[in-house]
Amino acid sequence: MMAGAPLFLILLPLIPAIISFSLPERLAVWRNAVNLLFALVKVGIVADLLRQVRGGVDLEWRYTFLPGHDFLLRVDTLALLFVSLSVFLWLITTVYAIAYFGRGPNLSRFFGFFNLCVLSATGVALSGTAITFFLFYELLTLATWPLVVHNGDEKSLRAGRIYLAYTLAGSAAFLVGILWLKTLVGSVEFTAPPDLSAVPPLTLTLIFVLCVGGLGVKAALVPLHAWLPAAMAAPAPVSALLHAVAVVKAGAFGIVRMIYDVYGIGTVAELGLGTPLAALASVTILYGSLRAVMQADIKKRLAYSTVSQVSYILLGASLIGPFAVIGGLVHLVHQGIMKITLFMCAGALSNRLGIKAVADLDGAGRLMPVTMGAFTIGALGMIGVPPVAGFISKWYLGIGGLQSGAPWVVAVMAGSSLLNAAYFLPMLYRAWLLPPPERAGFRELGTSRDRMLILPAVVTAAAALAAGVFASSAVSPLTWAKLIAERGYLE
Amino acid sequence: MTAAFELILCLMILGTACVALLVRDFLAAIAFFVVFGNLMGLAWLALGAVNVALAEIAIGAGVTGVLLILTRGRLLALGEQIDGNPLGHWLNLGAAVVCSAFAVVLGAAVLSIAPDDGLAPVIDRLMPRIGVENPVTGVLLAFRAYDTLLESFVLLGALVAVWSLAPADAWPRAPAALRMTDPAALNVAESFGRLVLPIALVVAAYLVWVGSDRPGGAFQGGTVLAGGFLLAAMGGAMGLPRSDDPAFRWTLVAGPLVFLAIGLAGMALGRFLAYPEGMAKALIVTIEYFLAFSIGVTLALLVAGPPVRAETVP
Amino acid sequence: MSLPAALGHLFPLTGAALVGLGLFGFIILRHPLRQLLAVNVIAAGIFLILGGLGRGEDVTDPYPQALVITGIVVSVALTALGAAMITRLAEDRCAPAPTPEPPGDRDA
Amino acid sequence: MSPLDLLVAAPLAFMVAALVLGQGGRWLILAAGPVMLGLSAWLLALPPDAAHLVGNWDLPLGILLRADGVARLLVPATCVCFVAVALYAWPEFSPKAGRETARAHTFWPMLYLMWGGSNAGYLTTDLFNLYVTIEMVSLAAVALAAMGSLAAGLQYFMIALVGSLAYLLGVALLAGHYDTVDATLLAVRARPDLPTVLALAVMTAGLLVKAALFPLHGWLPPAHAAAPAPASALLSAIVVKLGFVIILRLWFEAFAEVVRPAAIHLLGGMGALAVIYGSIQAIRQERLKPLVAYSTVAQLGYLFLAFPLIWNARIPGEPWAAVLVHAVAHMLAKAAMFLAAGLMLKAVAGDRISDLGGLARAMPLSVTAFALAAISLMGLPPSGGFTAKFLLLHAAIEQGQVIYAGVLVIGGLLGAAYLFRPLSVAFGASAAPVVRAEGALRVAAPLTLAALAIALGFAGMTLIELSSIGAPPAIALPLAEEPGP
Amino acid sequence: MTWVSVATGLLLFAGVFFYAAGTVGLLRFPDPAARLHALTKADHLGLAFIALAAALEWGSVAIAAKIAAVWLLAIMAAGTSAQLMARVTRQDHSDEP
Repeated sequence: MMAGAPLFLILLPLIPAIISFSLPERLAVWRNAVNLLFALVKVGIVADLLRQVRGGVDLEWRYTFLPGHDFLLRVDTLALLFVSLSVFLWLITTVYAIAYFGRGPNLSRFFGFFNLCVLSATGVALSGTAITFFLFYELLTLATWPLVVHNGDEKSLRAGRIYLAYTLAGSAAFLVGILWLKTLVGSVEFTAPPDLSAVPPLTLTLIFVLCVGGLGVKAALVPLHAWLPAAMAAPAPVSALLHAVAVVKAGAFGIVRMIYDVYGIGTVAELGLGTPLAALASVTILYGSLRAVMQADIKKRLAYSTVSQVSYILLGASLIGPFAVIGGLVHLVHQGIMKITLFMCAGALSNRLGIKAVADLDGAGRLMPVTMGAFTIGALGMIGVPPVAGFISKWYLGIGGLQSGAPWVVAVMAGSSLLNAAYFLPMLYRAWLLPPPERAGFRELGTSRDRMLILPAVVTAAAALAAGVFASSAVSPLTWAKLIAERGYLE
Repeated sequence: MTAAFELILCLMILGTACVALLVRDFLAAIAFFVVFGNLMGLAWLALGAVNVALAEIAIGAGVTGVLLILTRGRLLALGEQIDGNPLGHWLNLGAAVVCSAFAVVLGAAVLSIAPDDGLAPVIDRLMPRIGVENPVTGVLLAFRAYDTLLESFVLLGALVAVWSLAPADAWPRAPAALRMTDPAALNVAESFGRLVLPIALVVAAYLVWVGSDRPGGAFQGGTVLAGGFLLAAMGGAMGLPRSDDPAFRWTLVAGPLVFLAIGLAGMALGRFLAYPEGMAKALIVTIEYFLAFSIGVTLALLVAGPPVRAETVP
Repeated sequence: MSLPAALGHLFPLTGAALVGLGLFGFIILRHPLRQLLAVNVIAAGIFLILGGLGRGEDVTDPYPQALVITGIVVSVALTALGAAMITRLAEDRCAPAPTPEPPGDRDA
Repeated sequence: MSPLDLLVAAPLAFMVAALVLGQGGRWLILAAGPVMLGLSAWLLALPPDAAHLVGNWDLPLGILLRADGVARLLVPATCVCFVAVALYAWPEFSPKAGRETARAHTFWPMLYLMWGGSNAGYLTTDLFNLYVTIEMVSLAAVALAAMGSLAAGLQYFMIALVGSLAYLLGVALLAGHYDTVDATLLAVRARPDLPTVLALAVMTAGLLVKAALFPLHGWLPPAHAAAPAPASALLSAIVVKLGFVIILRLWFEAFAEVVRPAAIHLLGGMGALAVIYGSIQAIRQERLKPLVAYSTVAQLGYLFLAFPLIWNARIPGEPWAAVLVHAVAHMLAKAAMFLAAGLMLKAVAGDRISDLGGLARAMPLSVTAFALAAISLMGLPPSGGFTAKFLLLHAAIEQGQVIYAGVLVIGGLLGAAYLFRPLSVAFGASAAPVVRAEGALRVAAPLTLAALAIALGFAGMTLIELSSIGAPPAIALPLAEEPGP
Repeated sequence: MTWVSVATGLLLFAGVFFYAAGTVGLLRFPDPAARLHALTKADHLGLAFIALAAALEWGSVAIAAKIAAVWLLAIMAAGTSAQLMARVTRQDHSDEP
């Protein structure tokens, strides 16, 4: 494959985006076909890239867009981890969105922006410099905003406002941080970590705070997380996207890049920035879980659960030790697969049965057993029950904590797992063990099921299970995370 | 003697300007403004700038004066209050202080600049190349013909801008008639207008013709023409044209168009607005005649104002 | 024409004073037509500075003279536009147009 | 033959033609568009040192025209704007029921006068010639503004008149002092004495009024908000830029040796205040067009905020390019925004932002044009606006100018705050209002302009190279190493 | 001192005298018609003397012809405007009750 491959990969969704924008609503079939086709093509390309990069191929595309500022795309192992996750889940979400919306209004627009999101997320993953990263990161905000306000009601418009206020302010802080760093050291390329020795530690710390603070908005670090629960006003496929794939992951991914590829673990350790960040991540983990317990709305509960779970990645990254790194990176994938399962199930429940609140879940398992089955796998994974994928992440994180001399991490893990259980188990209990309410026609709603709405959740649930069961196989996320750690950070 | 005269002249200029600005009755203000303009003309004469003196008296005092009087009349007919003594408010004291301070600084800056004849030697050296004798005409129509070209379009544009103010249902009628309403007065004015228009034409043609060698030129000639047109219109000896009259539109654009065309022709031979050797004077005079005619019509129409709905507006 | 040195600046200084005077008038006068008159006084002052500074021992520099003539013509053109606007505004104020042309945004 | 003359002569010829043709004048754009775009392309293709004297009359007497980077960036952008606005304005300024109207007739000559005037302004180095071009542009601008509101037009007229005279006063002092008003000669001759400083001060003040820099902006919002959409587009995109460009040339070329840091920071500070004040005012607006108009006040602030950043820069070429790119991007984006706003407001009943509900569905192309323009104005990537603000922010951080950097960042966020408001409403209300068809041809104008504003974001290097052509010596040029002849 | 300069001086003196007389009349006479009467008559004569003086001073026939033309135009214009003013003032007075 040529050096332009990363660019091609990023720009590919532009074609379905333009087609979607220009097709009138009545040609929905064509639009859906085009979207599925391109999602599949992208999966194929990424699969091929995975093979090549594992074989040691290094792909790079560089273009000087302003003096001294290169637009650099690079396919490395970490990038591919994020790219594979997003293209896989993208395919799934496309299928799900098609089934979820049916023939609703404004779908041409929806799928258009949907594809722009893929474009930006892939760009975020493949960025080779912090400034390129910023470009796609900002583009991601712009592309997701129309999705957040998709419903057009007062609630979603408000969510859109909050979303913009947080994310734009965050990226502005990030931009100031990286530009500051760039003026000091001349380069913010990920491949060649700059020499920071000449910069005063205080300045470095300040820049780190700006950057991580800016990225932490999208990663929903407490106290910058408020936009995420508000964004629940968006339709379920969008929530799935925000929570599992694009937005929060972009933030977390960016922080990982900052720690490992811009500052380098040595500098982060020297400056003593790892521990505060780990502490902040831990606070977020516990706070998110606590808030989740208090939510009566299913999607809100899942949203706070995301706040909590994404910080596992940051916890892993900030602990600076081989096991912790692997745990954090692998959770990037695991959390995505599990959380998207949960959101797709929640969407199906509300779509079919009108269930929105936890209290309405009574007997849902009997009405929609497959959906609830997938939900259950996702929930158990979140709690960390073996052999679902979440267990692997938590295991590695716990070990990593001990290894890095931070045994309190284990306590955080345990506490968080308990809280996870506290908010997921009652849901499972109601769904499986309580009888459904005797409302006229309620049962029939559940039986008139659309396979395409449920299939994606089943697939991701299966993937979550497989990622746990076959964690040691050659194609598992864990193996890839180990490869990243070996190649990049553990020499 | 000369110095005393100039000193008195300057004091009178300042005095008339003061009155024109501050007097209560606006008609008196206009009268003093016209006197001010004429004194300015004398100042230009004292400076030896006869070309400017002509332009100042014709345009600055003449056309502007007519314009102000006409506008005042129209506004009074509409019930506007223009008179009034602006002085007496305490804020004005602040304005006075600020403006005096500014004038003092400006005066100091002016004092630190030595008056000299600047580019006169340069211009003298270049004059033989264009064949005309009046250096001001040389600057206007050759050395800085580009300025003058653009300026002729400013004048044209001003008229179009005035037209754009026409009420929707007035287009494409003529501007409000300038004819006097009192029949007896009209009688007097008409005979004067009939007499003056041909004289104005002759004088304008003369001014343009001598302008290449002695003081005069397109702007001065055009203004005299405009004055003739206005007087004729006031006397009813001449109607004002409708704005969609094609012949009239051509008279408006003729001057700028010929200027532009000659400029572009020069480009074909070498450079935009460059005159071929030996033809400079002929081309300059050609441009000036067309320009003077268009300026005359344009200025007269500028004074007349935008098209109006009916004939009854004062 | 030889002048006492102190009087060499007479006309430009008068111009400067006229600028100040006109500015004062512009600030304190309320009616736009009177402001327009004040603007003409300022312009006359500027022209006097421009021309007066070109006064040499024997001749006055034709270069500023030409600039002044250009300036005078531009100034009368603008004064005419201003006067027309003031008149039209007064007309609209005392008798709104019977069939006003609809604002540009609405027609088509 | 040279585009330097033709870029001025051609619009003037079209003005004459439009005036004579009357109601047929609107057809001229079909000829003027290709001609002017062709001339712009020719301008871009000229050798870097392209300049000539009008009529071959030498300085200090004659007038020099030249194709420097400023002209090469702004003239083509101006031409694109004019063509788009003219095509958009076509149905609006056409005869009504077969009858010629004052507006339908006078709009077209005014458009060409403004076109010729602004091109002339960008190409000349002569300060008095600039005075005439300023008047050409102002005259047309006043007429266009008065088409919306006579009162606002008159206010604008008075302000513009005093501004012009202030400028002329400066020119008079310089002409008396240096016997030339050519910027390139003044760059060599100017000394920091009282007349020069005073001249620079009054000229700048006069031009600032025309460029509507806070706190001299008062006339702008009413005039720009009330005018018909095409007129607003021209006023906000084209007219205010000329004043800015002249100030830029005065400060960094003609009087680079006279200017002192305190003055530069005064200008920069006013720019910073303009950004904040204009944005806050825009946020407070309830109606769409005043919002866009106040956005102009804010965006113009950036142009002046850049002055101290250019002044202090290690590589002045970068902020210099940034400010020019910002001018071009704002030109395209703001014209697009006013045109799109015109279409949107025509479709709905009122003129308030809250009336726009559901328009994203009813007229997606117009809203897209508005949104793309908004992206550039907010300075979000990828867009010309982003390129400009990115370079400025980089310069500000590099120089440790915390306040300017902060204003750049906060200005961008405030920009998002006011520009996403109408967009948000347009995306809201799932029930789309019934509107007439958008008229694909008319939508094409704002859409093209907005797309160009976005496309500028991909041409950063080209723009920087262009901007460095013939840049004044004060703007050192380490980044544009011309390949040897 | 030639006879020309003597004549010029005398003519100028006469011109100024008539102007002064006209102005005194303008200021002192009671009603508009009388004022106009004083102004026009006296000023025409004053202008004539001064024009003559100028022509004499120049000593050129062509210039003298031009000056004569100017004088003619001036008195025509002044006469017309005086007429108009007289009519306007009469009208104003006839409006009074």
